[in-house]
Amino acid sequence: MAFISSGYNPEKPMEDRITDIGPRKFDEFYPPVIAKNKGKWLYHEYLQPGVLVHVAESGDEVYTVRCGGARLMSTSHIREICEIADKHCGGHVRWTTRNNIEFMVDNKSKVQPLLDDLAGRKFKGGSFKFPVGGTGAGVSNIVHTQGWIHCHTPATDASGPVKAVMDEVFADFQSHRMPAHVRVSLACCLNMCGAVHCSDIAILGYHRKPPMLDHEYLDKMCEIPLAIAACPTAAIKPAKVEINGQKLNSVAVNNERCMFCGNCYTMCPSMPLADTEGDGIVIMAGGKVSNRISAPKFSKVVVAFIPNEAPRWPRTSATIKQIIEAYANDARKYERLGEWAERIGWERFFEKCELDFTHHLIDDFRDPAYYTWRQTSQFKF
Amino acid sequence: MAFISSGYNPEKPMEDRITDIGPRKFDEFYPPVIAKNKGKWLYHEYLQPGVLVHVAESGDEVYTVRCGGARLMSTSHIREICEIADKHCGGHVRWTTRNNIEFMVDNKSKVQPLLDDLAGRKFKGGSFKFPVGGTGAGVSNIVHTQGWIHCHTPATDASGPVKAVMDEVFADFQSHRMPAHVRVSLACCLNMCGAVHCSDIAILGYHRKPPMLDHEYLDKMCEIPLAIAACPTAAIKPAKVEINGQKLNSVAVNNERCMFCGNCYTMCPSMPLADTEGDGIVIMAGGKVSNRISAPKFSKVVVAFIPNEAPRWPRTSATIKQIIEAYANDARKYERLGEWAERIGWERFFEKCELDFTHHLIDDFRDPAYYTWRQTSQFKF
Amino acid sequence: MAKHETPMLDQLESGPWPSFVSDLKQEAEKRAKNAAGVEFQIPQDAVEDLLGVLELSYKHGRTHWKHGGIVGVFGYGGGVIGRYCDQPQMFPGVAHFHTLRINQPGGKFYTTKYLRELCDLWDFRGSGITNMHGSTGDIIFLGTTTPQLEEIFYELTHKYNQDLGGSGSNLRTPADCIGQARCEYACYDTQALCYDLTNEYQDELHRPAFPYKFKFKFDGCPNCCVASIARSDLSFIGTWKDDIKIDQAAVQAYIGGEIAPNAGAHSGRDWGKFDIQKEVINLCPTGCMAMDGKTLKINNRECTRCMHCINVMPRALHIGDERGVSILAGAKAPILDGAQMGTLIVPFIEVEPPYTKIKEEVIEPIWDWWMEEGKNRERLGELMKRQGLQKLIEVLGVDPDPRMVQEPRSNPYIFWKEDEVPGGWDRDINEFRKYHQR
Amino acid sequence: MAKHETPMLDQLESGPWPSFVSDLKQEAEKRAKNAAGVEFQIPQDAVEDLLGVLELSYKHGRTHWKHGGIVGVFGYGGGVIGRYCDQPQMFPGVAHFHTLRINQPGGKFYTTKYLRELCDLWDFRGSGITNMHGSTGDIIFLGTTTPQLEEIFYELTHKYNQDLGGSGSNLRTPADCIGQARCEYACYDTQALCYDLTNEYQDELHRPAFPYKFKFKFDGCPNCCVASIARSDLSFIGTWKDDIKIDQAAVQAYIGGEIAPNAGAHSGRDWGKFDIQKEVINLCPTGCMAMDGKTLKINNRECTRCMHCINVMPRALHIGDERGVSILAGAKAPILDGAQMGTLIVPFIEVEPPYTKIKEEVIEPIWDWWMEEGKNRERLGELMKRQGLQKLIEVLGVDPDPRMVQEPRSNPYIFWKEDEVPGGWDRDINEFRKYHQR
Ligand code: SRM
Ligand code: SRM
Ligand code: SRM
Ligand code: SRM
Ligand code: SF4
Ligand code: SF4
Ligand code: SF4
Ligand code: SF4
Ligand code: SF4
Ligand code: SF4
Ligand code: SF4
Ligand code: SF4
Repeated sequence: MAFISSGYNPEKPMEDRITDIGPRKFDEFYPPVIAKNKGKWLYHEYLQPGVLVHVAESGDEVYTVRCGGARLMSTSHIREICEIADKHCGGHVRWTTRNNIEFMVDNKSKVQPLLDDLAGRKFKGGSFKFPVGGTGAGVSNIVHTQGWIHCHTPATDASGPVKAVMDEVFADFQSHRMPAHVRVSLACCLNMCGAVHCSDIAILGYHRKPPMLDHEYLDKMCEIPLAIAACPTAAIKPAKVEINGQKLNSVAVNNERCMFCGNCYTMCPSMPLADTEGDGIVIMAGGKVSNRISAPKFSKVVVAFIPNEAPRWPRTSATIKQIIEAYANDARKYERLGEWAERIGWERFFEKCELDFTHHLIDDFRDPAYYTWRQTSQFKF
Repeated sequence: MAFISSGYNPEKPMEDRITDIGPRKFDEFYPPVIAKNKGKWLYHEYLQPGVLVHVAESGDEVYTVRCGGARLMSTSHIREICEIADKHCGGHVRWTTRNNIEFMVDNKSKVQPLLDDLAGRKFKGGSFKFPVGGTGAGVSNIVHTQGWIHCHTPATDASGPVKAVMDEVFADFQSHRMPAHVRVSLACCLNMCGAVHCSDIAILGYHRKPPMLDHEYLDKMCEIPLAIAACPTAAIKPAKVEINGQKLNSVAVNNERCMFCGNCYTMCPSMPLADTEGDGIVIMAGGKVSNRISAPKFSKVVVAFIPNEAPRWPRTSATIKQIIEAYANDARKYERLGEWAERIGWERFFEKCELDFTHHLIDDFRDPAYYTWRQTSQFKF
Repeated sequence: MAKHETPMLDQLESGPWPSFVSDLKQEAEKRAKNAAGVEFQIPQDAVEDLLGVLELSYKHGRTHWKHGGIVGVFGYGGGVIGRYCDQPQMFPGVAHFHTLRINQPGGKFYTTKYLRELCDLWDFRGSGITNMHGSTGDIIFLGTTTPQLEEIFYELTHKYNQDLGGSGSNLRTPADCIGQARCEYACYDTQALCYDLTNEYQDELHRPAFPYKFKFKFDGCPNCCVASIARSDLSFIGTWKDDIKIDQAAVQAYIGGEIAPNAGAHSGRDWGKFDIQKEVINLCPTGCMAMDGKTLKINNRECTRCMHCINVMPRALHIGDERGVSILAGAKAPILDGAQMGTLIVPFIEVEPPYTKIKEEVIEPIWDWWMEEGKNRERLGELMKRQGLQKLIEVLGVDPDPRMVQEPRSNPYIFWKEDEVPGGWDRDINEFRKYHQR
Repeated sequence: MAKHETPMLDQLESGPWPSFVSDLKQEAEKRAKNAAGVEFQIPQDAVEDLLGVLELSYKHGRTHWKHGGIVGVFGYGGGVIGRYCDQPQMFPGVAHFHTLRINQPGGKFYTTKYLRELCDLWDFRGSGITNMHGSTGDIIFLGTTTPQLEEIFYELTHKYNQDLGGSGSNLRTPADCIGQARCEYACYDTQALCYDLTNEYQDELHRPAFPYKFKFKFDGCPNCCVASIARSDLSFIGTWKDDIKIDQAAVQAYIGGEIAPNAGAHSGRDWGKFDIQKEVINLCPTGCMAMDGKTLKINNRECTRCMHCINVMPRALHIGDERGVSILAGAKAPILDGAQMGTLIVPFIEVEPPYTKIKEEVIEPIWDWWMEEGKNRERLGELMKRQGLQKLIEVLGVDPDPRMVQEPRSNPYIFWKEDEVPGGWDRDINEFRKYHQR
C-alpha cells in the first residue's frame, strides 16, 4: 500500500490549514418536510411499534421508521443504509440518541414498502440488519461503550453483552407492552461513558482485584505522584522495591482500601487490573433521566457481580430478562422501573425479581451512604 | 446553716452504701384505673382540647386533663400539683414526654370540677399556672433545654424564648384548628439536647463568632490536643504565642474554617465563643419523628439568624407565628408542616411564609450537601 | 423585696403561658420566708441569685455559667453535672450550682407522696428548682453544692429507694412512652422493657466504660411519642406482623359521621364531612387499602404499619396481635457530622421477659463492637457511618436484609474482600505480561 | 477464508438483533476482496485482526488494548484517541488503531451523499469501522494509524467542510435532541443553539485549556431525550413560563377513546379504557389538574412542567408560548466521588440568537471560575461540591433562589463571613473576662 497524500504537507503544517470550522450545519441535512415544518409540529402518533407519524400545523406529515442497530457499524453497513435512504427517503436518514436509525418518509403510502424492504435485509449469520422497533413503552436499543473492541480499561466487553441482551429482549424491542420506557445501558468500566448511572437497567463492567504492580517498569512508564494522586481512597503510597538486586522507586497499594476503580491504571500503565476471574458485570436498576412525573434518579446496584461469560453472557441476559418481566407484570401504566421499585419498596423488588439481597448492595461509600439506610419503622414483611 | 448529715460517712463511703437500684418501679405509681386496664385499652377520644378519654375493654374509662407547664419548675409549683392531684385524682399525676402535666380521673363527673379548679390558678404575674390544652391538631408545649439558666455553651436562653413563643401561639395550645400536630422545640446550642433536629419548628441557639483565645491560660486550663481534636473542620492548630514576654503553648484558629459549633469550647474553657451580637437564633422547620404516612424527617434551616432580643424575642416569635399561620391556612388535613412544604415545594413555602431565601440556607456542609440541590427541571415559578 | 432587680425578666411574667419567672419568684419568696422552717443546706437565697444571674445574662446576651469540672458521687461516673457561676461574688448563692439527674419512673407516673418526698429533699439540700423533666427523661434537680451530692444520694437510696440517672460516657437514663398504661396502640409494654433494661444495665448506666454516651428509648408504636427514632442510640419501636383488626361496623360509623375521625383531634375547624377515601385510603402511603362496597379491605402484606389509618379510626382499626419491636440504631444530635436518625437493624423481634434475645443478640454484641472499635467521643451512629452498616450486620450475625436500607447503593464502589474473589489478589505480573505486552 | 478462527464470536451471529460480528465479517471480506480497488492506507486486514484480537479477549476475558499515548493533529489537543494493541505481532493490522471523533451534525441528520463521502474517506484511510455514534455524540472513526491522522483531518476540512470533535481537557462535542426539527414538545431550537455554541467555542473545543473535560447538551424539553441532566456539565433543558395550552375538544376525544393516550405508546397491551383521572390527573406530581365538569383545568402556577399530561395527551395539551431554557450544572459520571446529576442554577433564561446572555452571563463566568479554581482533573460538578453552590451563585451574580435547591439545609452549620456579623471577629479576651471570670 503506497502512501497517498491528501495534500497535507508535514513540512509546513500550517500551509493552507483549515481549522475550527466546526460541524456541518444541521439544516444542510434536513429532509424537505423537516426543513419546512420545523418548529411547527402539532402532535405525533405511533402507527405500530417502530413507526411514528408527526403531523405539522401545515397538515404535512412525516413518517418515521426506527430500526435497531449495532452502533459498531462498518462502512458496508452505512452504505446499505444510504441505499435504503436513497430508495425510500430522498437520500435522508438520521440516528437517534440511542443509536437507532431513523428512515423518514413524507407520505403514508411510502411506509409499507420501506418496512417490507427493511424486513428482508439480514446478515449472513441470520440476524436482522434493520429490525423495526424501539419506540414507546418498549425496550429500546442499549447505549453502550467500547469494551474489548477498543478501550484499555474495560472489565467486560460492550458489543457482545449488548447483542446477547438484545437477543433476549428482542420481542420487547418490537412491542409496546411495557408499562413505560425501558432504557438499558452498558458501560464497560466505572468511567461510565454513557448515562448508565441513570438507566432503568444498567450493565456495568467492574474489576474486583487491586492493580498488579509492574515494579520493574513503573517508574519509567508512569509519573508516580500522578498515580498516587489518582486514587480516590488514598490506597496508593510511594514505595522502594528491590527487583533483581536493583533498588527501584515504585508504589505500594493497600489492597484493603482499593475499590477497583482503575483510576490508577488510567494514569499509569504499569498498574493493570484486568483479570479473567476478577472482572465481570454489576447490574444496576431503577434510574431515569426524564423529568416526567418524578425527578431523574440514579440507578441502584441490584446484582453485585456476574462473571464474564463470553460469548453470550447468559446469566447477565437472564437476570435482565427476569427484572424486565417482573416489572412488566407488576408495574402500573406510565410507571418507570425505579418508580415501581420505590412504590412497592425495594424489599419487594428483590422478592418479585427473585434476586438475592447481599451485603454488597448496602452503600458504604462516604458520608451519603448513611442516607440510603432505612430510617423509619415503615417496611414490608 | 448548719450541715446536717444524711447518715453518709465520708470517711467510709462504702459503709452501708446502696447503689445500682435503678428507678422506682413504674407500677408503684399507676393510678388504679391504669393498673387495672393496662394493655387493655380500646380507644380514645378528645372531649375538648386538652381533655382525653380512654376507654378500656372492661368498660372502664380514664379521663385525662393535660396542662401546659414551664418545665423549669419549683418545688412550690410541684407541691401545688400534688395538692390538685390529691384533691381530684386520688394522689396520682404524670408528665408527658413534652413536659406537660396530666391529671387523670376515672369518671366523667370529675372532669369539670378539675377543669374549674385548674382555670382558677394563676401566678401572681398573671399567667396561668395550668392552662389546659396541648392535644390533637394543635401546638403542644415546646420541649427545650437549659439556656442561660444553667448551661455553659448556650447561644440563647431556653425558658425565655419558650415563654415568649408560647404566649404568641397560646390560642393554638388550646385549640384543634391545625391540620396536624405542630411540635416546636428549642435547643440553646448545636449540641441540640432534644429532638430539635426533627421538629415541625425548631428554635436553635447559634454562635456566629469563632472562639476567643485566652492564650495566657489556655495551656494551663486545657489539654491542647483534645481541643484540637474536637474541631470537626480541623480549624484549630497548635501555636506558640508570646504574652507579656512569656512564650506559651496555645492554639491558633483558622477563622475561615470555623462553623461556630463550640465543640472546642466544650473541651477547653479558654476558647469561649459567646458574644452579644454574634449569638442568636436559627429557625428550622419541617421535621417530624412519627412514622405516620411519611418517614421521619429532619428539620430544615429556614431563617439563618435572628438576634437575641431579650426578654421577649419578638422577631423569633413573630416568625414562628407567621410560619404556623401560613401552614394552617394552606396545608391539608393530616399534613404535617414538612409534608406540606414538600408538597407545595420549598419555593412556595418561602413565598407563603413570607420569608427570605438567603444563601445561608443552601447546604454547603460535606458531601451530602449536594443531594439537597435541585436536580430536576421541575420547579414552580 | 427581691435581692436583685430583674426588670427584663419581669417582662416575662405577663402573657398567658405559665411564667417560669413568676414561679422562680414564688420559690425565692418561699425560701426567704421559710415558713416551713427548713434548715437549708445550700444558700437560702440561691433562687434570688439564680434570678440575678439570669437577669445579667439577659442584659449581656451571654451565659454566666462556666464549665463543670468533675463532681459526682463516689463510685459513679454519672448522674451529676457540675456547674459554677462566672460571677460568684455577685451571686454567691449560685457560685456552685450542680444538677443531679434522678432516674424518672417509667411513663412518668407519680404519686403525690413520692413527689412530696422529692420536694422535701430538694428544698432541704438544694435550690428547690427542678426540671420536670430533662430532655433525656430524668427528673432534674437544678442546683446544689458539692458537699450535698453524697448526702442527697444517700437519702435517695436509703430513704426513697431511688437511684440517679446517667451522664458522661455511660448508658443514659432510658425513657419510654406511656404505652400500654394508657394507649391502645402500644405493641409491647414499654415500661416493663425500659425498667428491665435499666436495671439489667445499672453498671453501664453508672460507670463510664463506653466511648461516649448511649441512649435507649422505647416507643410503643410507630407514632413515636418519645421520639426514640430521633434521639436514641437504640430505638425500640413497637410493631406487629399479622393483620390490622377491622371492625366494619365502626368503619361505617366513621363514614356515617357518628364517630369523629382521629378521635376528634381536628375539632377546632370545619374540615367538612369525613371522607374515608380522601382522608384514609388515598393517604395510605402504600396504597394497600380499598373500599369493597361497604367493606374496608386492607392488603396487610403491603402495609408498612405507618399508623395513619388506625390513628384516624381508632375505634374501627386495631393493631395486630403478633406483636414485637423493630430496633433502630444510631440516632443522635448533629455534633459532629450532622444529625442522624436511627437505622433499622432488626426489623422484628419478640418482646418477652426476660428479654434474653434482645439483650444477648442485639444490645450486647453492639456494645462489644462499639467498645472495641469506637473512638473516644464517637457515638454508635458515627461508628456505623465509619465502618459501614455491613459491619453492624456482621456483628449481629444476621443476614443482610433489604429492609435495612431505603434503597440499594447507587454508587458501584463495592469493596470486595479477597476471599470473595476467585484466585485471590496475588498475581504474577510477569505471567500477565506474557499475554499483555508493555 | 477468515484470517483468524473466531469460534466464540461466531456464536454472536445468531439471534435476531443485528450482529456486529456479522457486520465486521462482511467488512473484513469486503476489504479482502477490495472490489472497489481502494488503495488502503492502513492494513487491508485490519478488520480481520480486529476480529482476531477481540476473539482473544473473549478467550481471556481481558482487553488487549494498551494506553493511548499522545497522538493527534497539529494545533489541536483533542479529537483523536490513541490506541495500541498489546499483541502487535499477532495482530499487526491493528497494532496502531487510533480513533478520530468527527463532530456530528445537529440532530444527527444526514444526507446519503455526505455519509458516502465519509465512508469513502474511511475505507481509504482507516479501518472502515465506525461507531454511529459515540456516547458523547460524535461520529467515531474506529481505527487508523498515526500517519493517517493529519491526512484525514486535511481531507475532512478541505474536502468535506468538516471538523473534529473534542477529547481531552476540552469542551467536548456538544449534542442535542431532535427537538423542533420533528418534535412538538421542543421549547427552543436545540440544533441552532448547539451549533452556535459549538462554533463560538471552537477554540475551547480543540485546545485544552480547561482543568478537565466539559460537556454541553441540549434537551428541547424536560423529557430529556439527550439525557443532558445526567451527563453534561451544562445541561440546557427547554421549558416555558406561561400556561399549557388546552384544546378541550381534544381532551374529550381522549376521554371518549377516539384518540389513543400517549400517542399509542402503550398499544402492546390492553390497559383498559383511558381514565383521565387515574392516568393524568392523579399522576400529576403537583396535583394541579382537575376536571371541572367537561373542562380540564390546570392551575399553571403550580405546574412544574414535568410533561406527563402533555405526553399522555399530545393532541390536547401543548407547551406554553413564553419559552426558554433552564440551565443545570455539574452532571458527571461516578469517578471519583460518585455520579452527579445537574443542579438547577438558572431556572429560566431566554434563548434568542445570538445567545449573548447565555454566553456572557452563564457559560463564560462559569468557565472563568472553573479555570481559576478547578484542580487538575476536577469536573465542574466536583468544584461545585468542593466550593459550594453558594460560590457558583456568586459567580453568576444572581440572587439565591429556593428553586436552586430541593430543600434547604438540614444541618445548621452555616459558615458566616466576618463582614456579615456585627462587631467582627476580633475581640478582646480581657474585656470579655471582665464579665466572665475564668
Ligand atoms: C428520537 C429521540 C430523540 C433523538 O434526538 O434522537 C426521542 C424522541 C422522542 N421522545 Fe424521547 N427520544 C429519544 C431518547 C430519549 C431519552 C434518552 C435515552 O433514552 O437515552 C429519554 C430519557 C429516558 C430516561 O428517562 O431514561 C427519552 C424520554 C422521553 C420521554 C419520557 C419517558 C418517561 O416515561 O419518562 C418521552 C415522553 C413519552 O414517551 O411520552 C419522550 C418522547 C419522545 C417523542 C414522543 C417526542 C416527540 O413528540 O417526537 C419522540 C418519539 C418517542 C419514541 O421514541 O417513542 N422521550 N427519550 C430518542 C430516541 C432514542 C431511541 O432510539 O430509543
Ligand atoms: C402523652 C404522650 C406520650 C407520653 O408518653 O407522654 C402522647 C400521647 C398520645 N399520642 Fe403522641 N404523645 C406524646 C408525644 C408525641 C410525640 C413526641 C413529641 O412530640 O416530642 C410524637 C411525635 C411527634 C412528631 O412526629 O414530631 C407523637 C406523635 C403522635 C402521633 C403521630 C402524629 C402525626 O401526625 O405525625 C399520634 C397519632 C395521632 O395524633 O393521631 C399520636 C397519638 C397519641 C395518642 C392519641 C395515643 C393514644 O391513643 O393515647 C395520645 C394522646 C395524643 C395527644 O396528645 O393528642 N402521637 N406524640 C405525649 C404527649 C406530648 C405532649 O404533651 O404534647
Ligand atoms: C439537661 C439536658 C438538657 C435539658 O435541659 O433537658 C442536657 C444538658 C447538657 N447536655 Fe445534652 N442534655 C440533655 C439531653 C440531651 C439530648 C436529648 C435526649 O437525650 O433525648 C441530646 C440529643 C440526643 C443525643 O444524645 O444525640 C443531647 C445531646 C448533647 C450533646 C451532643 C451529643 C452528640 O453526640 O451529638 C452534648 C455534647 C457533649 O456530649 O459534649 C450534650 C451535652 C450536654 C451538657 C452536659 C453540656 C456539656 O457539654 O457539658 C449539658 C449540661 C447542661 C446543664 O448544665 O444542665 N448534650 N443532650 C438533657 C439531659 C436531661 C436528662 O437527663 O433528662
Ligand atoms: C468513545 C467513548 C465511549 C463510546 O464508546 O461511545 C468514550 C471513550 C472513552 N472515555 Fe469516556 N467516552 C465517551 C463518552 C463518555 C461519556 C458520555 C457522554 O459524554 O455523554 C461519559 C460520561 C459523562 C461524563 O463526562 O461524565 C464519559 C466518561 C468518561 C470518564 C469519566 C469522567 C468523569 O469525570 O467521571 C473517563 C475517564 C477519564 O477522563 O480519564 C473517560 C475516558 C474515556 C477514554 C478516553 C478512556 C481513557 O481513560 O483513556 C475512552 C476511550 C475509549 C477508546 O479507546 O475508544 N470517559 N465518556 C465516548 C465518546 C464518544 C464520542 O465522542 O461521542
Ligand atoms: S466505559 Fe471505561 S472501558 Fe468503556 S469505553 Fe469508557 S473508559 Fe473505556
Ligand atoms: S483501583 Fe482505584 S482504588 Fe484501587 S488503587 Fe487504583 S485508584 Fe486506588
Ligand atoms: S443545647 Fe447546648 S447549651 Fe443547651 S443545654 Fe444542651 S449543651 Fe447546653
Ligand atoms: S467552634 Fe467548632 S468549628 Fe470553630 S474552632 Fe471551635 S470546634 Fe472548630
Ligand atoms: S408511641 Fe404509640 S404506643 Fe406509645 S404513646 Fe404514642 S401512640 Fe401510644
Ligand atoms: S397502617 Fe399505614 S400503610 Fe398500613 S394500611 Fe394503614 S395507612 Fe396503610
Ligand atoms: S427532549 Fe423534548 S423536545 Fe427534545 S426530542 Fe425529546 S421530547 Fe422532543
Ligand atoms: S406538566 Fe406535569 S406538573 Fe404540569 S400539569 Fe402536567 S402533569 Fe401536572
